[in-house]
This record gives sequence, structure tokens and C-alpha cells, in this order.
Amino acid sequence: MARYILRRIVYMVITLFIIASVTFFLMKMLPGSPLKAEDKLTEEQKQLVLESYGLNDPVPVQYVRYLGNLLKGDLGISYNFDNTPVSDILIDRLGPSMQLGLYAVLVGTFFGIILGLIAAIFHNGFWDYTSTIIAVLGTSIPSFVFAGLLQYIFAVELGWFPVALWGEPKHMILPIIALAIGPMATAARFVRTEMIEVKGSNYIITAKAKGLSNLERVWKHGFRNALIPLVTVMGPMMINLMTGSMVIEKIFAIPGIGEQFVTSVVVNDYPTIMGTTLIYAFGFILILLVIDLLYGLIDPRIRVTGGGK
Amino acid sequence: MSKLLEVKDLQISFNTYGGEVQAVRGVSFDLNKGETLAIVGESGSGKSVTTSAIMGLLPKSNTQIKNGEILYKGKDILKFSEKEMQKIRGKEISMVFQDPMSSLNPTMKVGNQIAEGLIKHRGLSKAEAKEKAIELLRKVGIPKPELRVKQYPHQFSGGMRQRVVIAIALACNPEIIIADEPTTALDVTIQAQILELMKEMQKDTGCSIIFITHDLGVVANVADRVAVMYAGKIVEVGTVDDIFYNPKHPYTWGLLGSMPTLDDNESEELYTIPGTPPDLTNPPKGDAFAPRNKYALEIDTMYEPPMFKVSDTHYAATWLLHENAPKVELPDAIKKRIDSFLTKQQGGNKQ
Amino acid sequence: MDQKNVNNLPKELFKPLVRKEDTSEKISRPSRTFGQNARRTLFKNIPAMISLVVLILIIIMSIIGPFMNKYGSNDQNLDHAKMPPRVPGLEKVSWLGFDGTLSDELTGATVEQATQKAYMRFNNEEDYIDIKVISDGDGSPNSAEIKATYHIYKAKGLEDTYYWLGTDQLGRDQWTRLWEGTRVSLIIAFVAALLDLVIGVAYGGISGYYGGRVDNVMQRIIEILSGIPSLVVILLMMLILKPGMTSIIIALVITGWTGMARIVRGEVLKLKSQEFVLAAKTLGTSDGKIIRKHLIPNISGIIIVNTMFTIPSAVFFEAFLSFIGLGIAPPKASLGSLIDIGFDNMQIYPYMLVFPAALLSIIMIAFNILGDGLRDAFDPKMHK
Amino acid sequence: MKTEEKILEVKNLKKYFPAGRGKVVKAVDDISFDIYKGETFGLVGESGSGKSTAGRTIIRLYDATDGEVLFKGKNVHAKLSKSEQLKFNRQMQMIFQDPSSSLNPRMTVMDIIAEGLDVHHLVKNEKERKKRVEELLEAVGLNKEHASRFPHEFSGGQRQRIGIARALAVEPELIICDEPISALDVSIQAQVVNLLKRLQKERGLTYLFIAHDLSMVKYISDRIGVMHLGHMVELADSDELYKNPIHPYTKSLLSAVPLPDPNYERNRIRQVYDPSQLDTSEQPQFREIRPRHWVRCTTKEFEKYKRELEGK
Amino acid sequence: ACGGGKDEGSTKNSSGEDAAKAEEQVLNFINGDYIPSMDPSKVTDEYGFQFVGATMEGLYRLGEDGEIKEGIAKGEPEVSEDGLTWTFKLREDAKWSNGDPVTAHDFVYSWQRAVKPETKSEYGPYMMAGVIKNADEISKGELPVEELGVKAIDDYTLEVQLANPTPYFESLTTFGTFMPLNQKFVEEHGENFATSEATLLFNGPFKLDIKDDNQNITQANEWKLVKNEDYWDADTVQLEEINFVVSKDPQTNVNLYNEGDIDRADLSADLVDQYISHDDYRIVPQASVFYLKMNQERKGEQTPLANKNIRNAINNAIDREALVNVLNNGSIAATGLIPKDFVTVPGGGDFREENGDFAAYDKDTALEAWNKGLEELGVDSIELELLTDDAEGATKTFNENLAHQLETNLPGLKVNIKPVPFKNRLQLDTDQDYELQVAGWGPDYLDPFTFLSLFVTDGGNNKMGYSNAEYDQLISETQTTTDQEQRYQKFLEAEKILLEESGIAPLYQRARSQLHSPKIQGEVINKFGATYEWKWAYVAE
Ligand SMILES: Nc1ncnc2c1ncn2[C@@H]1O[C@H](COP(=O)(O)OP(=O)(O)OP(=O)(O)O)[C@@H](O)[C@H]1O
Ligand SMILES: Nc1ncnc2c1ncn2[C@@H]1O[C@H](COP(=O)(O)OP(=O)(O)OP(=O)(O)O)[C@@H](O)[C@H]1O
Ligand SMILES: [Mg+2]
Ligand SMILES: [Mg+2]
Repeated sequence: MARYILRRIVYMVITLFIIASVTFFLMKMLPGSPLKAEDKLTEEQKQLVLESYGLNDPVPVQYVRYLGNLLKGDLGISYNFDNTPVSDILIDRLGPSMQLGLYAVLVGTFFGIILGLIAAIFHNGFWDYTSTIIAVLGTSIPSFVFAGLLQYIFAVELGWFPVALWGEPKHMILPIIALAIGPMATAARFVRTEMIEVKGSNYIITAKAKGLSNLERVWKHGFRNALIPLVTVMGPMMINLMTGSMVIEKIFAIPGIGEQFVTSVVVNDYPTIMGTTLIYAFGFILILLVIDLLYGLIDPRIRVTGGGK
Repeated sequence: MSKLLEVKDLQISFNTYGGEVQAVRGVSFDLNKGETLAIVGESGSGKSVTTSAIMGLLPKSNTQIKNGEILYKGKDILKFSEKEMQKIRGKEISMVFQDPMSSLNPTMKVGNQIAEGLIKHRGLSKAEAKEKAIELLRKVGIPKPELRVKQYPHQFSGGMRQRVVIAIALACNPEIIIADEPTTALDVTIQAQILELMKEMQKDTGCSIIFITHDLGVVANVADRVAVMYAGKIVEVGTVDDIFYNPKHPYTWGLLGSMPTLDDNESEELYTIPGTPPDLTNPPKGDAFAPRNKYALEIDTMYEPPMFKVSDTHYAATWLLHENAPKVELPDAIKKRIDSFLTKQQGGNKQ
Repeated sequence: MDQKNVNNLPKELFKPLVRKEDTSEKISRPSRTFGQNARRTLFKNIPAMISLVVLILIIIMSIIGPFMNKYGSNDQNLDHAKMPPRVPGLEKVSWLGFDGTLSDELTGATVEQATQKAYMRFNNEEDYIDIKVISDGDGSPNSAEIKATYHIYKAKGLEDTYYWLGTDQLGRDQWTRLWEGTRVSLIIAFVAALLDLVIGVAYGGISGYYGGRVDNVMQRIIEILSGIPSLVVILLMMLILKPGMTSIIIALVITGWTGMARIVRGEVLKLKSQEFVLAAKTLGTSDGKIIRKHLIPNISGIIIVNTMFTIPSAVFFEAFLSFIGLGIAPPKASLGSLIDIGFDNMQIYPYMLVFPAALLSIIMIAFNILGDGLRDAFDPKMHK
Repeated sequence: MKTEEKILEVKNLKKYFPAGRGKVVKAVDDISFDIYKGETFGLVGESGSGKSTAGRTIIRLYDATDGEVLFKGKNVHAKLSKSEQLKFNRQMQMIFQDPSSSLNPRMTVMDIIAEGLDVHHLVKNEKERKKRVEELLEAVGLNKEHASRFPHEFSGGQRQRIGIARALAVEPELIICDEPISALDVSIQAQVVNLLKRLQKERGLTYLFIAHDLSMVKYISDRIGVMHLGHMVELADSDELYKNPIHPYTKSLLSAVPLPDPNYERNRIRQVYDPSQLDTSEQPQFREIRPRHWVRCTTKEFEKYKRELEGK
Repeated sequence: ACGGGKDEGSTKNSSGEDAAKAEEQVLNFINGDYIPSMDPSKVTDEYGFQFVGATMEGLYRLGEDGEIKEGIAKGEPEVSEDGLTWTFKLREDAKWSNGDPVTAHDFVYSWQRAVKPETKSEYGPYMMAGVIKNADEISKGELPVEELGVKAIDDYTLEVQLANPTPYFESLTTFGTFMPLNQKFVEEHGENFATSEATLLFNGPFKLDIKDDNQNITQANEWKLVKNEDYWDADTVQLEEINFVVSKDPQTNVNLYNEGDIDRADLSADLVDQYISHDDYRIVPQASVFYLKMNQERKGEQTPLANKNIRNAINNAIDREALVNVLNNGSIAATGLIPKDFVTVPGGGDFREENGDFAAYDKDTALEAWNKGLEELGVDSIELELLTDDAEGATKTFNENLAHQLETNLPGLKVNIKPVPFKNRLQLDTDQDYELQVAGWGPDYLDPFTFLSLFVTDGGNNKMGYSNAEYDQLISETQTTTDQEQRYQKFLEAEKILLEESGIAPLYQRARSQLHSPKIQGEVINKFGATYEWKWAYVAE
């Protein structure tokens, strides 16, 4: 087990290295420069500043330097924010995003599972259709429309929640709802399909033959077996949500990484883009590992040491 | 002998897209205390549907029980509510399924799967149930049961899994065990072990067994009585000896004849039943077996044959037993084989 | 038949049966292919069929819709800017919102003050503004409330003009732009989905079929690609390429195909050890032919279903790109860019948001339901 | 019919599968046997003993880990040119176990059977193709109306016959039958077995017949090999094997076969196979204990078995 | 142009009456983005200048209408005959927030720091080169930093040598880049200077306060300005606290305003319709001008825009009133390069009025020129690419309307809009890889030079192949001319040249529309540098 995890970690490092390299060279294809007052400077002045950033060096030199710094854990200084290490940005901005994303995934998954279970138990009945409709709406309505509506209805019209801003628990409610709708719909869908499938399987019939009631069957036998596909989709979804949603963060004025990330791309803040990408990639790969380990926990047939296939 | 279970003129249909599948078309049989009744017949003949009906396991959505009753200790369980059925399932009547891998929950410890029924029906505490589970595993011949209860099904071999399934079925000392092809997925050697185990268990607990299979060899091994099913009907029923040494229905002949024995001369062709079973959405008029029957009579295309009594224990549904029917001899191949069996038996020589 | 009758059956019936033909191997059921079964299952799925019809209507409308009135998609007329929807016939039914009026609730210290505000708000066309007092107010700030209804068509002397879905800030007909935008969005989505399909199927097919090291390498590549946030890749592509439909499509495809490739690979892995594939191999069938004739047809269902889900997500992603300002180049519209504009006007000109957002949602819902329906249709377990 | 001409020679064939973490599954571990032209060679053994793997390796569906397979004296695992490969494909064919997965559900019976004809360009035009397919259908007892139907419309036995027709289409000399009847109903099994026997007679085919149902194997085979855990433990003429099983595994296998004879069954004494009783002092080898009767054993066991045989 | 007088009009609201002061002098604002930098030498953006301006003080401050008010400098400077040597007397009661006095050395240190290459300052060289002696050479590393033309005669006397007689130098010194810096403090914190509250030092009316003293300023999402009690003119400062929080979505901001959470919300064009009748609605004119750049030479090749008739045709074909109508945010049509109400011609009126309209909308003239141009080029249709960016909300419809106007008024013209992110637009501009481009310019000091120097031949911001020797000559002369009247004549003439041959086509002069709480009084809005000046602001009842 330990060896397996160790191997996976080595493997993660390699993947991260490749991702870092790929993004680095992608970044180099971007037009524009890190200059902030670019439109005011003369060519000469620009070159001088670029020089001081080391951007006039050949790309391979920059690449080696970048990797070197990376090894030291140095993600560089943001081009957009004066004298601000990328790590500071990540630390400050990831917090709210991760908080929101995590709660949204948890809340969404929780309600999604309930919806899905209801749908599966009352397969082809009223509750099934209702929960399916909710799930379809959830995946179909764009989050910005949904977030705008939430803000308008619950904050502006009804005044139940603050319009926007960040800091107190009450500020989190609307953004969490807006974010949770996606995971909820996805979870509901997956749980429903899987549960219906599982319900037809032999061991559920065996359980029925043992004299267990419908609820006991679904809960004790069905649910865990329906969990694997759910874990498979929810993992990456969690990373996506935890690395921020530009739209939600903008609408609710949340100091998160998602909004920052889009800005970074638009203003060519390479170090921040790279840093965010690496964090995302790291989270992504890590979650894949966690998912694999979870598989083992959920389903004892899947031996973790089997090589993850 | 008392009748534990009586099935009377059971008729079950399924509503499907292609029409109504008449899966069981008037099945009657009874099961005595402590006996093993084997039901044989080819795939789709309605064996599983019949037994699932006894357990109340048929899907509600498209099943139609058109007629008949299933009397368990005199009460018609077809009229039971789901709650009442839950009390019977696993406690009074339990079931062993064909595929030991898929009928165990892969994510649940074996011990818990056994204990579940005990907790539910016998009201045992968790610890007690676990004790009992270990005992059951020991009983079905699994070594080191204390360790094994904590393991998952995939850590068991096929044969051991089937033992676990049997342990689950035995857990609450049921009156009836229904075994739906419990050995079909297993190797011959393991099959033999399982059959031995089941017989032993029956001796211990005195339960009755309904044993479904299509392997006549297995039937010969386990059964006291045999019912042969074809196209949703029982076409012949009798004691094992009746069926194997004095078969009356041409379909039974076909089943017997198509199995080579180790002594068979290979140059002879096997006796076969030509063609394929009928489509149950649209069963033929008269005897469903007629199109595949070498000995079919004109009347077969018009009327369904009733059960003719051959002896007190032996009945068969074929017009050939009618007094007006031409006398048809057992096909040679089968006759020869039965003869060889009988001579061997008289010689009593067995290695 | 009772037991009694059995004994009195005529003897001649007990003659051996003479068969005219060997019917034992006959198959009586009508021949139905998997595809036909799938189609029947689909046709019986009412929500899916409704979705299909709705989608077909939308597609038809996206083609003919712009020609249904006299306005071109870029016919700007600033005098007619921000006109509310007005539909002949429906204009009589005021609550439908197609009566061509703008209305707003305004507050002031007194009714006069509020009315004054209303006049100001609606171009001072006092003659065409109906004022309904909601509360009289007591002189304190914002205590008086009125509802003002502005008959803008009349005010502008456009009694005979109808903009069915209103106009945008440049006075362009929203109806025309909505359908044109739908067309653009759908084209983007369809082409992106098609390319996803081609690349994904080829990649997944090769990776799964050849397996081993090839598969390993190809899977690692996918893994790395998914480790890079798709937004980075898409935004980068949008920055590097010339803005426009092509680059949006390319950007969508670059990140989109991996999903399809994964699914196809998984299916191919399952299928390739099936015995019919082995049989083809033993017959000497070439790899290409095996992939084409044996594997792809058997996963076509899953491919179609997945494509059905790709389309709405492409529509949606295009909308998102528009939302962050990287969408389709003006003056072309897409659903996304219309929603983007509508979003900014949400509270005052809700019609600018409502129609495109509703249409987008309908498209998404319809594709999702249709996708679900197809999934069921292609699942043999669902065939009856 | 049977000749002494070797059509297939399997020499020290090994097939290992990687099983992760550097482990391997030795699915087939050093087996050798010959098949003579026109005979039926039966291969039995419990599930997972490597029978299918052996069959598939012989027909080159798997690359051998080690060892040789000579078909008519030519090594089929050597690098073959495309045309040689095609020629080989024509001469050796396979019938599969699972009638539901061995036919492409999206192809008509016509296309399934004609696939070999197309690959090897055995027919010139559509008409001839149709004619050949109809002939083949007839040969396996189906009628020509079936050609336009899809596999799922057939029963298991019919499907298996379609599979046989597909194999026959290219007129092979050797057919590997990988449990062609295990998944079929009893009443249908006999149909297929009779068909296979008839075709063998008519066309002089050679079969490698894999099954775990010993009574059927005994019935159809001329010689039988018994496999256990990837090894061939015993090989003999079928009668000889039944009369004089030597290897304890063979004995236990034979003693477990259920027979449709209640009396016999009542008295059955099953022999339990206990590998720990085997001699482990040296690596066992495949030895000919009697002419045409081979057993895998150590020298000590060899002596013991010989004595037992003589004692009979 | 220096009004040395103290706090007059500081407690007057727009109508000139005194309003009652509220008990609690606290304001709540939204900031459109994070503060990217608080280092005066490095600040480049609106928000940086805003908060540097509020927390620091240079030689002078700007009051109402760009009036120069005393800062650290006392009274007006002494200027030499040739206009090249300026001597400032500094006040002695000015203190840093750590108690150190603010001295002339602080200015010397700061200005040197701003120009020397190691600082990586972008605005330092930009603002000082050509203004302060040797600044250009130093920024290129050609001269040591000590050679910069700025000297502390004594602790409270600062002498500045200019490169050219720069009449607007006083206004320059109000700008962020020219703030003093406490050398000891800056060097003590080295790299970390101005990154967190703890590494900032103030000498202005307010102090920046972030909850976490050590959080990087650029990452703070909420902060406040609190009154600096050590400020020499602290008595004048009435606001106790101004709270800021970052929020970018205009709709959200308006909602927050309506909930009373904030005291000002900028409106996007789309929101104007809804709030135009709101009591708190107001328009804040700005001095930024937007114009159409017409590239005459794309990647070394002449474009159709090299033809003067074509350019004139385009210039005349634009209906600017319609455009500002589309913008819908109070912006007004621009008729020249110099914005309205920016500078006044000495002895005359507003520069804009003096020089008149150069961008008349006249379809007929446009068409005539167009046909002539086409004939000269020998073509009958032209396709042009219009490069735009996404920097401002309404630009999408604006661009569409602009393109539409050009296409309808000039038959045979096809305009393809190419929207790219701001940064990309700048890159394409630098590469001169475009045909038409909507660009804008905001002033950095109160002098026409900030606009008119843009288009000298090969100028760093020309990038459109515009070249006119006469224009170049006039512009360069303005740098050496000390006589203001003459100097302005040259500016007037230069603008005329540029616009009469349609070097650019002016589009609009930007304004901001906002909801603005009436309780805010005495707030000054600047045309450059820090947008808002709160030194004299207070909260009314
Ligand atoms: N839920 C169902 N819906 C529709 N038809 C069904 C259903 N269950 C069984 N059938 C049909 O009923 C008939 C009898 O099936 P049953 O499972 O009893 O056969 P069996 O004798 O047990 O066969 P096997 O040996 O293959 O298990 C078959 O034709 C089958 O297709
Ligand atoms: N492709 C493969 N990869 C890895 N292991 C395999 C593969 N194919 C077979 N094996 C393993 O090789 C062993 C022999 O398998 P094989 O299928 O040859 O057995 P068999 O005798 O045909 O069994 P059955 O009677 O179940 O068909 C088994 O342990 C199996 O798990
Ligand atoms: Mg069954
Ligand atoms: Mg096998």
C-alpha cells in the first residue's frame, strides 16, 4: 500500500512536471507582455523593463530558470500585482474558492444523492419524474443566469440574504446554492441510473430473498455499490469547483481564485496562470489518487495495488 | 408425508413490448416435507419464474399472475402482502441462486451478509448473529470461519462463494430451500462437493428442497422426485427412478438421450430433440412440444394433452399414453442405455 | 378438457402426425434490428420525442426565423433602440408582455415627484405615459410609489410597427438576432461535437484497440491534458487564434475530445475481447476493418448519446466565452452574446435576457432529455 | 479417417499474462502435444486451467511466451508475411464458447458468415456470395431465410451453428472448438455435437475440442488431454483415459462427472484431489507411461503409476 | 496657475451652500479591483494612484478644477529665467507616520529611485524623461543616478533642474510618481517595501488600514482609509474612515447601493436607463478621449488608409452623437484630440472651443472624399479590420454601431470587427498589425502635450504610420518655448494639422455615470492621477 502510494506520488511529480512544461511553453505563445503601462512606454523603455524581468532571454533559458525556481518552491512574482509572490495570491484567493467549492460539492452531492435515491426507489413514479426534472434543469440552466436570478430574487426582492460580498457565513449561502446546483444535478442523475441498475442485480434479489425490505435493500446493499461512478465524476467536479468559478465570484464579489484566474489570463500574468494551473493540476492528480484509494474502500474487489485499472 | 407446499394451476404472464409472454401456463405440483424435488427443463421453460413466484420475487411492473394458488402450509402466499412476504422470505423459504458471484454483495463482508437475515428474522444481536454466521460457515465446510467472516466475497473461490450462499439460505432454518441452478456455474468437481453438502444439510435440518437444473446427471444425484418442464408446463413428474428408468414423455426421452454417458459408443449419433422451443408469446395450439416431437400425433396439434397417470407417483402429459394412441417404444438409443444402467445396477459393481 | 372427455376422443386423431415441412427452425417473430428496436423504444419515450420535435423546430426556426420579418440581423436603427416586444394580436393581452409597453415602479417623496421621475425615465413623453398611483406617500423620501406604463410604440409613432421580441440597444430586431444567434450557437455546437466525435472516436478507438504501451502513452497524454484547466487552454486558443467561430470551435474541440476518447476507449476495451472480435481476427480481418465494422457499430449508441450531451455543453461553453468577452465577433450574435447583453439589462429590459436565456435553457433541456432518451433507446435492457 | 499425419504440433508452449506488480499468470505452462489429421483432440480441465488460452495461442490470437506451434510443419508463431498469415487464417478456424457474444450483434447472419469469404476473396460476386452463405446455412441445419436476420433473433443453439458456418466458410482443415456446447441447453448440445461429427465425416476436418463436460468430450474425442493449472497432466486415447486414469487429478475429475443414472449416483464415491500427495522431490515431467498414454509425473511417481497400471 | 490659498470652498457642496456635518464621518465604497501596487515609484494604474494619492502627499495637491494647492511645498516655487531651474521651499511641520520629518532628501531619493533602471519602474522614466534633467539617460543606464537634476539644498529646500522648460511641472508634482519616500524606511524593508500595511509609510491625509497588517496589500479584498492624525493639515481632514471592498459586477454594485451597503456605484451603460431618474444619479465627466487610429502602414505595407481622402471620408462619416447615445453613460462626442474642459488657452477660452470642431458628421462630404479616395486607389471596395478590446462594457455595441455607420455611409466599405483582450490589442498596436483601432488616452498632467505628443513621427504611441514634418516641428518647439501664449498657439496649430488630414478620427470624450450618495460633500474629482480627492470631503446629514 505504502509502496503503491509512493509510486503514485512519483508518477504525480512526473505528470506535474510535464504539465508545468506544457503550460510554460503555451504561455510563451501568448502575445503581449507583463508591462502594466505598456501603452504609454516607448519601445526602449519597454525593453529595459522586460530585460529586468529576464524576458529577453531565450525561451529555453527562461524555462530552465523557471523549473529551477519551481523546485525551490518558488512560483515567481506576479506580473499583475506589484511585488506579490504567486504563492501569496494562491493562498489568499484559494481560501474562499475552496471553501465555497467544498461546501457546494458537499451540499450538492448530499441533496443529489437524496434526489437520486428517491427517484430510484420510486422508479417511473411521480417522484422519479420530479427529481429528474430538477436534475435536468440543474444541468441545463447556465450558472450565470441562475446566480443572477438568485441574487435578484433572494437578495434584492426578498432581502433574505446579502446581495454580495464576503466574510460572514450569511454571505456564503447564495453562492453555495448557485454552485451546488450543478453537482446536485449530476449526483442525482448518477445515483438514479446506478441505483436502478443495481436494483436489478442478483445480490439485491438475494437480499430480497432474505426478507429485507425495499429501504433496507436500497440503503444497505444498493447505495454503496452505486457509489463508485458517483465518486468518479464528483472528484474532478470538486476540483473544478474548488478552483473557483469566475462567474459566481464576480457576481457575488467573492475574492476567489476563479475570477483572479480569468483576469490573469487576460492580462498575461504568466506566473499566476502557471501557479494556478499547477495547483489545479496538483489537485486534479491528487483527487485521482484519492478516488482510486476510495474505490478500494468502497469496493473491496478493487485492490489498490492492482495498478489502478 | 405431509404436503408443505402445493402449487395449483399456476399461470403467469409477462407483459412485454413484443406481447404477452405466457411463461408459466398451468403448473401444479406439490412438495413434501423433507424431500427434494428437482425441476428440469431447458432454458426458458419457466422453472425460475415458477420458483420466483413462490418467493414473491417477480417484478411487479409487468408480471401478471393470471391464475392458480401457491399454498404454503395451507395458506395462499400469492395473497400475502409485501410485509407478510418479508416475514416468510429467508425465514420459512429461502433461495440459493445460480451465480454465486453476483448473488453476493461485493461490498459487504461475508459475515454480515449471513448475519443480516438472522438479525432480521431471529432478532439476534449483532454479536450473536456473528457467532451464528461463523457456525454456519463451519457447517458448510469453510475452513477457518472466524477469519472468513471478515472477508469479502471476491476473496472466496467460486465453490466457497456458493457455500456462503447456501449458508445464507440455511441461516434461519427454513422449511423450504429453493435452489435455482445452484451448480451450473461451477466446475464438475466443485459441483459434486456442493451437491454433497446440500444433501448433508438436508439430512441435518430436514428441510425440503426444490432443485432447479437442466443437468440430468445432477438430478439423478440429488432428487427424490423430478418434474420435467417444457414451455411453461410440467410434462412429466415422478420419482427419479420413474423418470430415469421409465420415462414416458418424448421430451424426457430427448433430454435423457442427448446426454452421452461414459460408456457410450462414439460411433452412434446422440439422440436429439430437433428444433427450438416455442415462442411463449404465441404458444402453438395443442401440445407445445409437437413441432419437435418425432412421435407427434394429429391430436397434438389440436388439444393439449392432460396429465396421464402412469403410476401413483408417475404422471406424464402426452397423448402417447392415451389408450387410443399407437404404442410407441422407447427409442433404441435410450432403451439401450437404460438397460445398461439397470444391468450395472443388478451387477452392483461399482469400482 | 376434462378427464371424462379424454377417453372419448376419436381414434383417427391418434395417427402419427405427417408434417408438410420442417418448421422446427422457423422463426416467427418479425425481423427487427437493434436500430429498429432502438428507434421504437425512442419513439415510445414521450419526453424524448417532445424534445426531438422541439429541437427540430428550433433548428428550422434558426434557419427561417430571421426571414420571417423584414428586419435584417444588423439593421441598426437607434431611434428604435430598446423597444419592448410587441406581437400583433398578443398585444391586447397585457400580462403576456407582448403589448409593446415599458413599465416601471418609481418612488418619490410625493406622487408628483415620482411622476416627474417617470417622465424623465421615459423620455418625457408625458402624453404616452400612464401613471398608476400605488401609494400616495407622506412626503418623506421614497414614500410615494407609482407605476408608470410607457407606450413607446405610440410615442414614437410606430403604431404599425411590431418587433416581436423587441429590439436591442442598437435598435436591431431581437427576433431576427435571436434566431441568427441560435444558428451560430448550434453550428458551433454541432461542428465542435462532430469534431470531438471524429477525434475522440479515432483516438479512443486506437488507444483501446491496440492497448498495451500505445494505450498507456495515449492515456497519459489525456491525463496530462485534463490536468491543465480547460479554461487555460481555451482562453489561450482564443487569444492566439483570430477571434471568430472557427477559433471558438477549435478551442472547444481541443479540450472537448478527451471525454469522448475516454468513453470510446472504455467501450472498445470491453468489446475487443468479445468473441466476435476474436472470430474476425481468426478470419484474418484487418485491424482497420475490425475497428470499422465490428467495434464502431457496436458503440455507435454510446457515441451518439455522448454527442447528444456534448452539444449542449458546447452551446453552454460558447455562452460562457461570450460572457467573459471572448465569444463570437460582433456584429454576429450567438445565444451566448445575446445572453451576455441581456444579463446586463436584466432588471430594466428583462426581455433582452428572457428570450435568449429561455431558448438556451430549452435547447439544453431538450438535448439532455433527448440524450437520456437515446441512452435508454440504445440500452438493450430497455428494449421491450 | 484418422491418419498418423501430424497436422498440428505443439511444443513446449507457454503463455504468461502479466498480472501487475511484475507478477505473471502462467495460464499455459509448457504443454506439448500433437494432433493428427482427421482426429478430434479433446482438452479438458477445470475452469481457469488454461484450455482457452492454449487454443487461442495456437490460433495466434495470443502471442506465445515461449515454445512453438507447428501447423503442417510450419511455425505459426514465426513472422509471417501477410499472405502467409491469410493462408494460415483459412486453414485454421475457431468456434467460440459464448453464442451470444461470438456474433456481432449489428451484422446480419449473411454478413457474419460471409466475412471470411470477403476477407479471402472466395466469391466473385454478390450472387455467388449469397449462394455460398445459403449452402453453409443449410449445412448447419438452418434455412436460407435466416440469412437476413440478426443474431439476437436466434436461440443459443442456432447461434452456435451460425458460428460453425462462419468457421466453415473458409474451408479450414483444423477447427478449434472452445467449449462450443457449454453454454447450450442439454437438448441443443446434442444437436451441435452431432453436427460437428457429421461435418467431420463429410469434410475430413480435424478438431481441437475444448470442454469441461467430460462425458461429451469422451463421446466426441479420439484422444484427450487433461489440463490442470496450465499444465497438461495426462494425455491418452479417450477410452484408455477413462478406463485407466492415472494422474490423481484425472481420477478426481472423472469421479465427479454426474451421470443420468440415479442408481449410479446414489453409490458414487468421489475421489478428492489432494495436490499435497504429489511428489515434489523434483520437477515433474511429461512421460509416456504406456504407448500413447502420457502423464505428468516425477520419476518416483512414474514408477508408482507403472506398477499400478500393471496391477490392473 | 497656483492657488496658494488654504481650504477655501472645502466645505461647500456643489451648490455652494454649507451642508450640516453628520455625526459619523464614515463612507463606504466599492473598488473596481484590487490595489495592484502602493509603491509610488511603481504605481501605474487608476487604483494605485488613487490610494497613493490619498495616503501620501507630494509638493502639491490638486483641488477643485485642477487648482494647484499647497502640499509639502510652501507657497509657489521660484523658477529661473530659462524656466529650467525650479526651487521649492518645503514646510517644516510635515511628518511621516513614523514620526520622521518629511524633507527635501525624501524627494531626491524618491525621484532618483523612480528613474533608475533597477527599480523596474514603468512610470518613473515615462513621467520624468524629457522633464527632469538627465532622467532619460539615467533610465537607460547611461548616467549614474546621482546625475539626476534634483538636489536638496537643505532639509527644506529642493532644487530641480529640468530638461526642458516645463510649464506644467507643478501639476506633475501632484502625481503619484513624484511623491517623496523615506529612504531609511524604504531601504529597511527592501524588497518588501509597500507590500503590506506594515511596510508602508504615509505622509498624506489618510492612512491605509488592512485588517491583517502582514497581508499583501495587493491581495486585500477589503481595506479602509483612516484619518492620518500626523498629517500636517489634519485639521482640514474631516472623514474619519473610508471603507473599501472589491466588487466588479456593476449590477451587483447597484444592488449593494440600493441596499445602502455602499455610498457610490458606477453604472454600466445598460443600467443608466434604469437609474437616470434616480435622485442620486450623476455624470462625472472625464478627460479621457477616445479616437479611431487609422493605420497607414500595416507590417511595412501601405494600407488604403494612407490615402488622405479615405481617412477624411471615414472621419466625416461618423455620427458621434449616435455613438455617445449608444454609449449611454454621459460621454460626449469628441471633436478634437484635446478634451473639453481640460486646459484653457492663455488669454482665451477652453482649448477645445478655441480650436473648434474637426470631426463634423457630414455624409455628403464623406461620400465625396470616399469616392475620390477610391478612385485614387483604383478600387471600388475596401475591407478594413477594426481592432477593439473588451476593456469597457459598452464597447461591443459601440463598435457594432461604429462599423455599421461606416459601412452604411461609405458604400463599398466592409468593416470586420476584431475584438481582443486589452493586452492583445496593445500588442497588435505595438506591432502595428491592424487597420482601424479604437484607442483612448487619458492625461498624465495638465498640458496639451500629454495628448499631442502622441502622434509625432515614429513616436512610441504613434504606431499608425502617421507622419507630418510640420506637426513634429510644432510639437518639439512647444518643449522649449517658455511663452505660454506662443506655446499654446503651436498646440492649436498642431492639433489642426493632425485632424484636418484626419490622422485620427476623434470619437468621444468619456464620462462616468454613477449613483452617488448625496451625503458625500466636498469631494474633488481630478482629471488625472488620483481620481477622487477626499482631503476636503465630509459626510453631510
Ligand atoms: N421479468 C420478465 N419479463 C418478461 N419475460 C420474462 C421475465 N422473466 C422471465 N421471462 C420469460 O419467461 C420465460 C421463462 O423464464 P424462466 O426464467 O422461468 O426460464 P428458466 O426455465 O428458469 O430458464 P433458465 O434455465 O435459462 O434459467 C422465458 O421466456 C423468459 O424470457
Ligand atoms: N487476457 C488475459 N490476461 C490475463 N490473464 C488471463 C487472460 N486470459 C486468461 N487469463 C488467465 O489465464 C488463466 C487460464 O485462463 P483460460 O481462459 O485459458 O482458462 P480455461 O481453462 O479456458 O477456463 P474456462 O473453462 O473458464 O474457460 C486464468 O487464470 C485466467 O485468469
Ligand atoms: Mg432460470
Ligand atoms: Mg475457456
